[in-house]
Amino acid sequence: MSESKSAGVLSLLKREVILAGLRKGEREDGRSLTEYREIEVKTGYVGKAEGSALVSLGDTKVIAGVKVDVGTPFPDTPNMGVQIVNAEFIPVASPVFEPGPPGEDAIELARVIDRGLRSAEAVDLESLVLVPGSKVWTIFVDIYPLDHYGNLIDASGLAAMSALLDTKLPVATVEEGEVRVSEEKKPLPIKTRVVYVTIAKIEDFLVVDPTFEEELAADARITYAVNEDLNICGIQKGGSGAFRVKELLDARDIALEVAPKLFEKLPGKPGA
Amino acid sequence: MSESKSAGVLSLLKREVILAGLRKGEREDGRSLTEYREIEVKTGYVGKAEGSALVSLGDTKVIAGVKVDVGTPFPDTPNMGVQIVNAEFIPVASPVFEPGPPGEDAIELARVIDRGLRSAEAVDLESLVLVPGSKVWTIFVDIYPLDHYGNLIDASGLAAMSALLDTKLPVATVEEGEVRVSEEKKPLPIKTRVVYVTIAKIEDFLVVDPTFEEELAADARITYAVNEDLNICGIQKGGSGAFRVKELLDARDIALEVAPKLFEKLPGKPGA
Amino acid sequence: MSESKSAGVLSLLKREVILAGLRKGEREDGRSLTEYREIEVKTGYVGKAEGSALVSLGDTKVIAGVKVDVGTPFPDTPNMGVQIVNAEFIPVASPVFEPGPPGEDAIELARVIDRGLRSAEAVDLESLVLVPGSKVWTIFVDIYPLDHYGNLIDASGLAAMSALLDTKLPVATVEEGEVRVSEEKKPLPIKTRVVYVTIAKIEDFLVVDPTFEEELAADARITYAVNEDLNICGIQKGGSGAFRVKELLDARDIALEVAPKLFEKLPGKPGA
Amino acid sequence: MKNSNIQLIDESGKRVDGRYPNEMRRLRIEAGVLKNADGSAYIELGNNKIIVAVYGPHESTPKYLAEPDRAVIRCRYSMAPFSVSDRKSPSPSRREVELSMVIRQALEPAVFLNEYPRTMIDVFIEVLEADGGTRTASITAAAVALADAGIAMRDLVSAIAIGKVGGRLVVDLNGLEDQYGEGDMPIAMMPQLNYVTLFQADGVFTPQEIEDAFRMVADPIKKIYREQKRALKKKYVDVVREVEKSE
Amino acid sequence: MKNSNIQLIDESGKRVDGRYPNEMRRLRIEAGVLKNADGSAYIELGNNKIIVAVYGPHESTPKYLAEPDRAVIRCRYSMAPFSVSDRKSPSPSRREVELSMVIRQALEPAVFLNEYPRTMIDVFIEVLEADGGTRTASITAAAVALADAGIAMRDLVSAIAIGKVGGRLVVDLNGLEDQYGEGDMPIAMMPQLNYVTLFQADGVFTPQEIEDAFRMVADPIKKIYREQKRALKKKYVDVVREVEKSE
Amino acid sequence: MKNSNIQLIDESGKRVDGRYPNEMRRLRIEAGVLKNADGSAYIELGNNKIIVAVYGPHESTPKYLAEPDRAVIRCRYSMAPFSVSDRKSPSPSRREVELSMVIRQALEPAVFLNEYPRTMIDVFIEVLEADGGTRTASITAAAVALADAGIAMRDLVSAIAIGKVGGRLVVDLNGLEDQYGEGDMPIAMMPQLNYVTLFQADGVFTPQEIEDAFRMVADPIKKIYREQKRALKKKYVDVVREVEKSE
Repeated sequence: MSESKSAGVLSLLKREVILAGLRKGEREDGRSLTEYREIEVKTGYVGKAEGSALVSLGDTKVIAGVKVDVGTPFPDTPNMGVQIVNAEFIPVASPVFEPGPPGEDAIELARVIDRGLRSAEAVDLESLVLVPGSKVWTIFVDIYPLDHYGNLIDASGLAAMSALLDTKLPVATVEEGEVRVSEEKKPLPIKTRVVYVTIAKIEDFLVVDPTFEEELAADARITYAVNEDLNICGIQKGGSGAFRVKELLDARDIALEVAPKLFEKLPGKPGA
Repeated sequence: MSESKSAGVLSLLKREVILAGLRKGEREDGRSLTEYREIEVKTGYVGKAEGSALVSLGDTKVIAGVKVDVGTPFPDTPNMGVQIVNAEFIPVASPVFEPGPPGEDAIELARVIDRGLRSAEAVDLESLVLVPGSKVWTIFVDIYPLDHYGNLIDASGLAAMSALLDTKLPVATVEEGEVRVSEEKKPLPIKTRVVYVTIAKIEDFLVVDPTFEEELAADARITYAVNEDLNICGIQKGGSGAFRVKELLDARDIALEVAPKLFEKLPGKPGA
Repeated sequence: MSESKSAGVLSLLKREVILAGLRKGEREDGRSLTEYREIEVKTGYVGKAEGSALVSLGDTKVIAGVKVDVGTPFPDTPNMGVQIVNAEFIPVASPVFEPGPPGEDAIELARVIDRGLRSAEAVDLESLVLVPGSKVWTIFVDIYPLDHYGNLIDASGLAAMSALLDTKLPVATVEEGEVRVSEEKKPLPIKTRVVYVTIAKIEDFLVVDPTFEEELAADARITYAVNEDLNICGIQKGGSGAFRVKELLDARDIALEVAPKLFEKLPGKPGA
Repeated sequence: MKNSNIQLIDESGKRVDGRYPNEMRRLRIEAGVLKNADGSAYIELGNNKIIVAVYGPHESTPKYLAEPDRAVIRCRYSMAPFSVSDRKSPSPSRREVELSMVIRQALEPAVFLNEYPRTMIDVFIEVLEADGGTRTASITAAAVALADAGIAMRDLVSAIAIGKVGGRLVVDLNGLEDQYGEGDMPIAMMPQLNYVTLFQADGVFTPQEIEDAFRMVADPIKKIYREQKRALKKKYVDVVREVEKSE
Repeated sequence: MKNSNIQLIDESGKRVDGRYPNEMRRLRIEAGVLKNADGSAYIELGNNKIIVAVYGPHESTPKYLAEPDRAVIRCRYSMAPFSVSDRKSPSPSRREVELSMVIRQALEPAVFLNEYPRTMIDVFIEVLEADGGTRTASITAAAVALADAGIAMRDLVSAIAIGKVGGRLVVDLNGLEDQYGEGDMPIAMMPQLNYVTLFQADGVFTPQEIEDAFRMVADPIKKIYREQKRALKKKYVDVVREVEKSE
Repeated sequence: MKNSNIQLIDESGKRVDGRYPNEMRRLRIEAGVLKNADGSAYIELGNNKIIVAVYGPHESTPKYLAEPDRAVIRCRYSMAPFSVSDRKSPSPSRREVELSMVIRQALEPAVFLNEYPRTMIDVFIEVLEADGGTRTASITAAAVALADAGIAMRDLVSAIAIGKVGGRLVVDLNGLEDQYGEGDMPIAMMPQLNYVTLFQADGVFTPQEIEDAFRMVADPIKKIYREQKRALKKKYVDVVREVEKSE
């Protein structure tokens, strides 16, 4: 069950203020329309996790942690490891988050991040097989927003990708079908890195990295996941508004333009 | 937790209209008191299902689908296959159905259908063992009302029975305890067919195959499941009213009288 | 999520009556401040359970039943049996209990009982291993209050401990890794017995074995679990009030003083 | 119903626990066994041990369930995990959900619901030990608990199962007979008004057997009714007078 | 998207089911198929079989969801357990939760929500058989069901997927192509107003392919729109007139 | 508590991480770390990393929880899946449910609840990394977050565990000591008013050890209190003045 979201959260006046700025090419925090807020990525934040990253995107803060475990593959992909992305909108992060199991927004976020990683084949899942058909590594990526000031998708993408790049996988050996996990660790094999660029549409303006208030003022949003070849490895339109085709293509151009700046903020690939 | 159902759904006036008709031996749609609405059974409706049937009972529509899987037997019946009947009252079918997990009405429906089939030994569960005690066929029967215009039990019974009669089971071979499922299929073994006859009590009148409005007007209902020997293989009284013993015996006679007409609508037994 | 409990359940007047009594060293039911209500323990109450006990503590009634099953050990304790304590606050027992899965109070109760038993090593879990690392006995202790008139912890502790002392474990043999459970039974091995002493703080008074109304009047409560050596094997402060250190030490003294009277009510250890 | 080689009736016509076909198990009912509940009853039928608490009539919670012209009955049938051979999970099974409903529907005809508009009456049933026939024993005890709560009733409700073992009808299946017998037909009746309020069956019965079952159940229903009244009388002479007045 | 050795396009440029790259599967839409629902539609796209019921506008349940100035759309996308190869559990999967949302968001721009303040419009979608492209087929059918319910709309919504198999773009992936192809890009449009209301993609696409996809989807969207209108016309000439007036 | 052969105190009386028995781990508290929350705090105690957000006092949601004469505190203690060695499921465990309650009860005595009738104060705790002693560290941080939110308090609450390893009492068990030690006794106090607001124990303690524990905890509680005040002072000189005034 999905219900229309409540309107009236943002006052009409506030929306007018935002629009007045955009008409002059200005945003409330002084950024240009295609500019990200300041980005900070701190990996290795959680000692108990196999990989972790705390990301700030302006005042938005997201932590992602990676845990690994020996599990069974999905029946339809017996020769691939398992990647599970989960997001919890814990009430710490915002007065609009209620405690409880993930709602549609948290589920969408996790699925968008998951699909981008999966489409790009970021994690080399084929290298994560221990006993073909029965034992593989399961890679859990848990995304926890800590402070929600807008654009959770891109911040979560940076956090998830950074945490994966930070991940050390135990060396496992297989003897007669039994898996032995040693103390020794090596980096999780990553084939490509992925970033997510989200652009909000506010009337006729396309705005990169929207703040929380810009999100409330927006008619819709579009996210492009971009891999290191600067190809598109995921798309998600969000919100109850509509786009013209030209707007979607303009947004695509913007995404490809800003993606390299995001890649700069990510850790390098292991072995690279 | 089970709570008394809301009264006031049917206006008193409407109930009076129905009763006035019954006193003259007439029903709103012109049927006699022991007459079914028009029945249509369409098997093989869903290509992905091992068996399926779409049933119309007047304006009431129910679809049933059968899926099969290799599973483990119940501990107390190691030498029998597993039959699971489930019903979901999806909100598509009626404004009185709310989305969510099955409520008591859907659970009762599924259990009544299940017990009738099980008591009659309709599905030859003993022939569904692959490795005694550890591997058996599990037969899932999922019942989905699509349009609820009364008498879901009988319509669901026709749909479930027809879907089972339509079911093709893959041929499985066992080698050293491992089950191999081939592409080849053969009919699911059925020992007897079962039909369900539901009779509503409205004041002193017994009415076969009640419409939705007749159900609302009814004090109680009684369902007899009948097998091909015209024995009773299941009984369920429903509703918050009470029956006299004579009424229950009269209802039994009516059930036995109309059951053969329902059997005519069902597909034949495989191999018969 | 845990929310402050509703105040105003007990009238201020009633609280004043209780306090007036305490100031005179009197309780409503005539007991001294360190006196328990009458205790009755009836073991072997439920024939289908491996062990059971029905306990009355004045008007408070609790039943506990023990079921056993062959299961797998917890990964971090491969050479120990599994002990699971569960409590359900069924609505039979009190108008303040709502149907549904256990709330925080039932969970706290179960965990307090569990920890006391576990800390004291009451059940000899190490003797419950069938196949080291893979097959052990699982001991389920289910606690069901039937009439809640205060001090469920101590009554539940008596019921759980008595049910464990009443438990007969089937004799199991292991052949080639397969467990065979015979009809023969022997007592569950118990290393020590445990009792729980709960003391309510009502203003400056410490009151043993509070009634339901005394609980409502109390600022806080403290429970000491005591083993047969008269050492403390568990502590739990409850309620939204606070204690002075001296009060906690006084309560400890009271607990040690009354514990022997509780042990007298318990069945003896098997073989003792 | 699983047919099997287990012989449930011996040559002398006796059942596995030594009873004759038309013989009920030992029945014991006690009223007013709980202090918190407004009404309560405890029943033992053979090895079955069941406790029933009635709360109400009270304000409806949640409020939207309230009916302007009558009481709403809320019913919960639940089995304790230790009541059966293999531990039962405490969360409600589909069977418990169905039984909560049919038990409610078996009780409703006996209660003067219109006497208590806008209220709720809770019937909470906990099976402490189960050995075949818990739904009918629950109904029998719940009727006593309702009367014990002082709720106005048209009649009590008395219930017992007719079963089919070794090809013949018998009264009051025990657990073993239920598991290995050919059929189970629980029946609840308002014994004075002579109405059937619960009627179910599993297994295969000939049309004639339906009639025979109703004939067979009459005597045990009377016995149960007497025991219900005895239990009520024992503690609440006044309440019983009310019930008898309505007979 | 799992690359594999399965050849999804043959030498002659034909796909596994014999279609050309720009060829849709057989499409059939029927309006007004349910009696209870205020509006309904049934769609077959290849092997996909989906039924959609619309209830409303009606009073909001629960009430706190109501908006003072417009209708709230509630949308539920659900797959029947038997609609897929391996039985699907009836409880909502994360995929179904997400799709319920994106389908709602694909429909909202087309509905004059402000015409129905304080009300709720329910869109219930049940997939009876799935074979790739259920979300777009659901949107196409839901738009018809909304119109069938007489709800005022700016435009219909017509939807179909562009996919990538064997390195090239194709229209309307079937289940096999979806499973083994390189990419899937579902698109929903308001065909007369020329707005995109759903746009997603899995798999890897070059920047140029995004543009090519929009060019490629134009023709199938028109075809779908014609079929939607035909279905509505067939039963409700009046409703269609309304829709056309707004074009 | 599982006894084992692991030696938790060496010959020189030092613990596995080199600490002396009465030595706390490195403690760091920061106030006002979140922008959305009305008050917040971050704590590191050894390897524990915990963040606490306070929202409120605000209107009670749901409304029926509101109390006419005081604020209701809602408390949620939660561990992130990656905070522990084996991934923890995100759904609340029984342990988390209990800890949410005892932490709430440890904070309530310190808050002037009657100052905020009909409101709700939310205390949301997220453990980002756990290494023994998260409940006491959570209380310590939550008290700072409440003060940071400007909520009127009688006193702060400072908390730490006394444990038993190698047969002797020690301060502030780490994860390894918690797992293999003989006992754990978390204590929370209002340090200026000298009241105990949380008191629990696992493991076996002699009666005398209970007294010894309270003596041993006094000094660390003072240290924690100083660090709490330092953190508050650092960002909110005004708030700290209020707290000190009440001392």
